[in-house]
Amino acid sequence: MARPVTVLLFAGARVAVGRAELRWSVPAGGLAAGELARQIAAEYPRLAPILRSSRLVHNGEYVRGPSETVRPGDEFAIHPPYGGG
Amino acid sequence: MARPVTVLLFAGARVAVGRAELRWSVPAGGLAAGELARQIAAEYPRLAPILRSSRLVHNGEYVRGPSETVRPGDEFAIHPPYGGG
Amino acid sequence: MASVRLTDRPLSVASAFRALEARGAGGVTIFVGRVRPDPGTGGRVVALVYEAHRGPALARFRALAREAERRFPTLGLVLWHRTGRLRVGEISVIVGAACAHRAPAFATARFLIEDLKVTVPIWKSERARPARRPRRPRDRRVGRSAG
Amino acid sequence: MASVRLTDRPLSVASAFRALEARGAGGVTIFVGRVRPDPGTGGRVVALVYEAHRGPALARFRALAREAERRFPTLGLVLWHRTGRLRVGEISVIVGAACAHRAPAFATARFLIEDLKVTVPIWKSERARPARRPRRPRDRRVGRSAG
Repeated sequence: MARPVTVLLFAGARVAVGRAELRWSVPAGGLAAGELARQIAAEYPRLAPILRSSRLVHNGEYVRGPSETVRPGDEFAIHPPYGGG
Repeated sequence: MARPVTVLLFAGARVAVGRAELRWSVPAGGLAAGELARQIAAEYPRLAPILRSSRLVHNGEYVRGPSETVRPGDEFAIHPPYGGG
Repeated sequence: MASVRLTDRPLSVASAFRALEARGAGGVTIFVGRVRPDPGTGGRVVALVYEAHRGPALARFRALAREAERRFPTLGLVLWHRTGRLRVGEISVIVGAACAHRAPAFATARFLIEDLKVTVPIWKSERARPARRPRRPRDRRVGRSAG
Repeated sequence: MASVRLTDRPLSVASAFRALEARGAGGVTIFVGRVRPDPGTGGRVVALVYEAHRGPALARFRALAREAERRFPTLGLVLWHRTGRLRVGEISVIVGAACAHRAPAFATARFLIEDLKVTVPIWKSERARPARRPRRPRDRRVGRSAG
């Protein structure tokens, strides 16, 4: 069986989901980043409004487009607007 | 005999005179600040060009005009342009 | 030379200054961010919790340092941020720049903190003391033996 | 609250930061000036001697602090300057401002150092290692010891 994707949730996304990290199963051939985000928001509806102002990060790099393929074992993160300092 | 004026010399003025401090005799009734500066420059000619870009200080305050009276026992200072920092 | 750091341990201004030592550095500007007791939504802030996406945050720190070095004549840089729970008054961030002269030292430090706040994956959330006491009657049961 | 200091003892950045501690100070900017090894007229600088007219210098520091407090929303200020002979790399000046936010902290620190350089009766003179050997015997008289 394929390894899941590790989904990291920060700030408002973490609060909306209630967890800092999820394991998400994807097909062996991977899943488009946009579709993965949609699936997570369908499971956690409070995440939907936060996703609209967030950036998606795939293996530490910003996702270049919603069709970018996320594969089993990858790391996927949701970055709401930053607020360090 | 009246106490002299203490004349403090800084930076280029100190170098021109060769000393950091002078005692300068003035009449018991005092002397105009401009005249005092002229007398010192007459004695130390290398001071003259420095005086033109310097501010005169009398008892810790900038001299308001050349006719301000400097009295025996007062402190008189020559401030070339500042360069701290 | 840039020093980047993301740590849950306290940050020290003296250490940051030492990290900025460079021969020829006539001007060093350091900016320190501290937790303020501002009224938050839930009352007075008693602490902030900073979380970071560590790998991307450090990568962005390094990219930001390279960008500052391209833009300004720097001799040393510091980009340090703390994570975890910080009480009011504790230092959350230190950025600093060492340059030959003061103008670029100020410009570089300002550039670092402005950019850091909007491009580095770090977030803060408030931990507040409630603004008012709860209105519910307290349990005044009589006769309860104390202790 | 402003801390002003004119001293022939070494200046410490850590002490300056402690002097800027203030509840509510979310942003602290510190500028540190150090002796640079620039080529001077007489060769490579190995030291600078700072002299000051002590009373008027301290009076101007205090007036400058009041002016900064009028112009900016400050919670703490530092204006420290060292006098006497300083070797390359030593700290000659520290100015700093603590404010609620970063923008005024930067603006205040910049205002302090720009004004200090032109309005405070402090002067520096270079002590250089001669680029070439002197052609005639030098006058070795030591400068005024600053107070």
